[in-house]
Amino acid sequence: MSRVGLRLLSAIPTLFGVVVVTFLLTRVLPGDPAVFFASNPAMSAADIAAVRETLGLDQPLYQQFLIYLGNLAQGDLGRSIATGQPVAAEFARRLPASAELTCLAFLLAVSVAVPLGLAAALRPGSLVDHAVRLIVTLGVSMPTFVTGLLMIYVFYVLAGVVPEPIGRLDPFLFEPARVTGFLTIDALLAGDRQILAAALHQMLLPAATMALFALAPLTRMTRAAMIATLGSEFIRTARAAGLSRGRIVVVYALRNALLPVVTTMGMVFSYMLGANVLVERVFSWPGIGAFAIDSIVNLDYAPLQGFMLIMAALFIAVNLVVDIVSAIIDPRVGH
Amino acid sequence: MTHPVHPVRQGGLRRALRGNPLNLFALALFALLCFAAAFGPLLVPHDPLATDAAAALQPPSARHWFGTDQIGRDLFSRVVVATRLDLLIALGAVSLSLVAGSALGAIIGYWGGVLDTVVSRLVDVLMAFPLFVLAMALVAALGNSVINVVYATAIVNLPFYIRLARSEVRPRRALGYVEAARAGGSGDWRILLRHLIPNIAAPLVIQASVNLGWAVLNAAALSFLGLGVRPPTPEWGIMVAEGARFIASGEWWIVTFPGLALMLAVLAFNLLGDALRDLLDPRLRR
Amino acid sequence: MTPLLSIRALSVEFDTSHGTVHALDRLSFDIAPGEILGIIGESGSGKSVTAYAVMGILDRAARITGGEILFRGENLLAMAPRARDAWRGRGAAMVFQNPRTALNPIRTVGDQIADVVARHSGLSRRAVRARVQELLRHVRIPDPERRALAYPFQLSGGLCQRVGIAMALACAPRLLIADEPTTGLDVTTQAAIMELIRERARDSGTAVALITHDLALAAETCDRLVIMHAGHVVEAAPTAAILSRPRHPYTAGLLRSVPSLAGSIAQLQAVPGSLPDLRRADLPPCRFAERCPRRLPRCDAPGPLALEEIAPGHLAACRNLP
Amino acid sequence: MTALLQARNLSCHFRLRRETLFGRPPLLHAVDGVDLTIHAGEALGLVGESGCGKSTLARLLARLLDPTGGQLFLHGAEISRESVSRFARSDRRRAIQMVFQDPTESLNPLLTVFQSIADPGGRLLGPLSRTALRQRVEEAAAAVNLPLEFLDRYPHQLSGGQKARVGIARALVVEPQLLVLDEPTSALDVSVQATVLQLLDRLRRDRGIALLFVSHDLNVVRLLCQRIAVMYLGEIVETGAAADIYRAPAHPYTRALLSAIPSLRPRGAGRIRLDGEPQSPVNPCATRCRFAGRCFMEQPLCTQVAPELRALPGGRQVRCHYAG
Repeated sequence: MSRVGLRLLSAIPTLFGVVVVTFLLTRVLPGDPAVFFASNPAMSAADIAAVRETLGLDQPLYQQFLIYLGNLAQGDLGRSIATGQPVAAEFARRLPASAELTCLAFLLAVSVAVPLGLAAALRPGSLVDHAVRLIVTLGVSMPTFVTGLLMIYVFYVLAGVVPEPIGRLDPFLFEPARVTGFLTIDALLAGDRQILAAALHQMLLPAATMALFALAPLTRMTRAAMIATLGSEFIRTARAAGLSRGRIVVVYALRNALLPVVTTMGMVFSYMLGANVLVERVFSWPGIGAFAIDSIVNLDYAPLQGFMLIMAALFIAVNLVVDIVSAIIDPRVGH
Repeated sequence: MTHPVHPVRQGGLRRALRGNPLNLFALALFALLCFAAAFGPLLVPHDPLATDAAAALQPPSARHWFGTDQIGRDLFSRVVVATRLDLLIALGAVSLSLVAGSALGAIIGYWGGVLDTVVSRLVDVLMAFPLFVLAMALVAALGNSVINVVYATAIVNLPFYIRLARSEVRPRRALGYVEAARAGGSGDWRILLRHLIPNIAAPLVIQASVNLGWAVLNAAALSFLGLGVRPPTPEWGIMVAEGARFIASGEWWIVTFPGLALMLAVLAFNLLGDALRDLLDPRLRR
Repeated sequence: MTPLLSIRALSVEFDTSHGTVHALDRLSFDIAPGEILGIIGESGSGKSVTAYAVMGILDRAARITGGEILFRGENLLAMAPRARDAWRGRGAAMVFQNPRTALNPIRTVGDQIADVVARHSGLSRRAVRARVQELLRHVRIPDPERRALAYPFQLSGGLCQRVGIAMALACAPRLLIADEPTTGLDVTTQAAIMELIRERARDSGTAVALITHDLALAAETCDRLVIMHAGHVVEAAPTAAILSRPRHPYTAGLLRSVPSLAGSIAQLQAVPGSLPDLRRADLPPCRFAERCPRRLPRCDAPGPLALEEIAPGHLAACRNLP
Repeated sequence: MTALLQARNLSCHFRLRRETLFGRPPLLHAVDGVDLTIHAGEALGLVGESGCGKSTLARLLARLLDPTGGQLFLHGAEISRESVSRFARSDRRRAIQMVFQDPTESLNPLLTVFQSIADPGGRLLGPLSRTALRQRVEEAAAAVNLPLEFLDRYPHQLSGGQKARVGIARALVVEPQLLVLDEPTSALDVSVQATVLQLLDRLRRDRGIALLFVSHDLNVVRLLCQRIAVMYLGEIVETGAAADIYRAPAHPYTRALLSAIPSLRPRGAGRIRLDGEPQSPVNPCATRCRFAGRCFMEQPLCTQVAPELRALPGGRQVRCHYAG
């Protein structure tokens, strides 16, 4: 338990670095936000100065940073210029949409990639192996936004098997009572199967797009790790001791191969957080990625800052989980 | 059986090509890309910027092989001409991060100490951001221009090269030939330049070749979102973004052809990276 | 007496990206029940390949191109895969070099031994656990209750090798193959491990094949020695006979190169040359010919080189014996 | 006879990662208070088990590692003040050269044999014409019986024994007074080992090069060396003439070591079995013999007072309360 604590502590400097980088990045954004905020021709220079003062932009940089830190400690991420709403509230509203999509895509990718990688590793050089290689190579070469658009064309325009790729739910359906913000879970809680089906249906295409992107690294790592483990000396020992093939593959090889796969899962999850931005744009998904894009276009720095912070914090949290899972799998970790 | 120690052996290239037909395909694809980048603008049938309202949104035909876009520009010409820009951005970004990252990583890996701690911490911070998100923010912060896309792509990739170079140099510090060089009167810089960096070149070059594909994708994705390259410059990401508005109404070609070009370019780099890995990394050779 | 294990004209090849390696060429030797046999050779001579072929754990790239391996008269190579699986561990078991990497790093050593016991015995869980304790005590691991719960990385190399021996002996095999079991261990640990193997084999009547490059180690332990060179058996005889009167020029050369036999540094003598490249298509019938001080034209004459009995129990493969 | 190289109270402690947030990082005592003298033209064997610190001591003596304590004198002049990389550029660097354990890892795979051998020559011999350097390299190659056509080859084209000889030639090219050899034959087959041993012996006899031969193999050391130093857990536990130690080892550890080596000759007494696990070299107890817990001669005093090196007749020294 103290190891987990120590690991948590070690994330603090990184987190602080993230805050500094985020702060600096958005402060060098071109264009004076105050000018933008006050982009009313009727406003005078004095009005703009007043806005600057309320935003704290007239202070020296380090003081701005201290103020920023203070606000951050109170959970205040600033106010969006474009919407006029507190950034924290905006994100709280949008985060579940992104999280739900990413989690479904991740589950989809893992449940396809790991068996695929295993199948390839157990028969290297076989037809399955070659097929997997092809999929993997094509997979990493597919630009998410192109795949997404082509999938829309094929499954919505041509085949008509998925709903129109706009938003999380058909506009004629009522959202279930908001509990977690995850439509699927909320629908389940409300006992509304129709909404659940509709939400899943709507999510299918964007989730598949993201999963396709994550498939390649996961499959590749599962295959490589499994082949490496199967070729290691302790597998030879187990074979020489006459253990059955099933036991060798599952208890001896798979558990050992899982370690690098879990690490890759963490990386893939972080990639997916980034890819989210593109997928949300393509599918008009009302998540935090789409919001971030808008704020960049509008030079709206507070939401961008918030977005970067949330992303980095999520990533650090995912890594923490990866480390803990690794320590559970492998007794050597942390020694 | 012991593996061959020396990374590149005679006939290795030929064997790599013969052993895997995909490698030949990748090489051909790469040659095609280079050709399009070098001579594309001279050879294309139409001016990539010329609009023709009468010929807007035409499907592929004998006159317009890839069809036309919403203002009647010839997509084939635009796709071919875009090659140069897309490849240059990727090449520029990757060379920058390869050179700077390897040098920095090798230095901190060799000396360790406070510098190592500081740089490693910074690397941790940079890597805490999802790559694409960081690239987005950097372009936004540095200013919306092509050269800033190159810098942003280079910066987000820097940590990988630093980490790789560092982890390759570290175990080699205690290797016999490094200590022998020290016993033979070589100073630290000479050991680094003559003995360590040449010996860690292979994994770094492999990393770079795989990274090229990613850099092409990254640049296109940024311009897809409206960052970096601006319309009406022919660029694959922008063309996909422009076509996105017409996909729901069935005009598939505007997205498909630039998307395909992008995919083939990335595929070529990824396959070449794999081939290079087979060729240079004796550990993976059977 | 019929031999326990009889290898008859065994040939093994494997493919590499640089050509086919002719690792073993018509290899033949026997192991008698209860005997301790030393298999001696330089690196690349095919000692480990022989062991893997007997155990049936060769790499994918390797293939057996001829010969048979008889275990109590039954050809192992013709055995059904399932029967072969069940034979491993009970018919023959193996101890490997690098004891640390030869054990599963993320499974406790007690569980690893228990896996083997459970696989071949059908005992209850409680009985398996008791048997594991018994085995750990048997190989003189101090504090076995606690050590059974340890992971390999928490044990010293010597203790790991004791675990490896406990695993191999778990089902009282008829034959124990020990492949360089003490390489990388300290001399004092090496002595203890060798003593353990010797003792346990004598106790249970298990035959031992000790694979090693260390002639002194083998001579001290083994009843009989088989000398291998480049995939051939060049000489096989009782230890005393080999030491007092080596007949094959390679054996003689090997004896002259061992430091512990030499009185002074001047008496040391290296075997000239090195192993031939086993990927060559034109390997001579005698693979030692190119290093041999006694080479004659007839040594290069075509036709296989025979391993002949030149004295009772003393075999050698040479066309120009002294 | 003046000492060629003399170590006085030489120590090397490595700082390990701290286990708690505010605790002091644990210290690994790799080499602890070693006094050792190497005379010109002699071969000294340094023997011990893996992990006893003999490789670290070899690197300290070869000035490839900075000691954390103690001094090192070359012909009476202290050389342990300046850092390793400074010393590398000084004119005394060429006096001590080193040959490494793994012949493959000790050669840069991207350099030809000629380049590898020429490298120290070009650095340490002052300005040298190309032909002069070439001549030096060829002489060094000849000294290790390396045919000249090998000079243009790459390491992967050589056998293990040939690589080992290249490593020795590289050390010889600057005409050192002391060669430090860290298990130079442990990666070689026995049949090849003999050549290397004889080559080293010839270099010592013909050129008067002193050898510090690090090995775990007492049989090899006995043949090559006139004097032996036995190391255990960072300390020298016994030194003396090779013949004496081999005939009648004094320290219980040396006795166990000698009795454990397999030998083709008939053995007099039975084998000494060492029970118990060795102590940890991390933060060792200062008031306790480091061999205690494994020793068959152990007395209560051994866990109360750590023994010092003391002299025995015949120039021998032993670190034991009860030996001799």
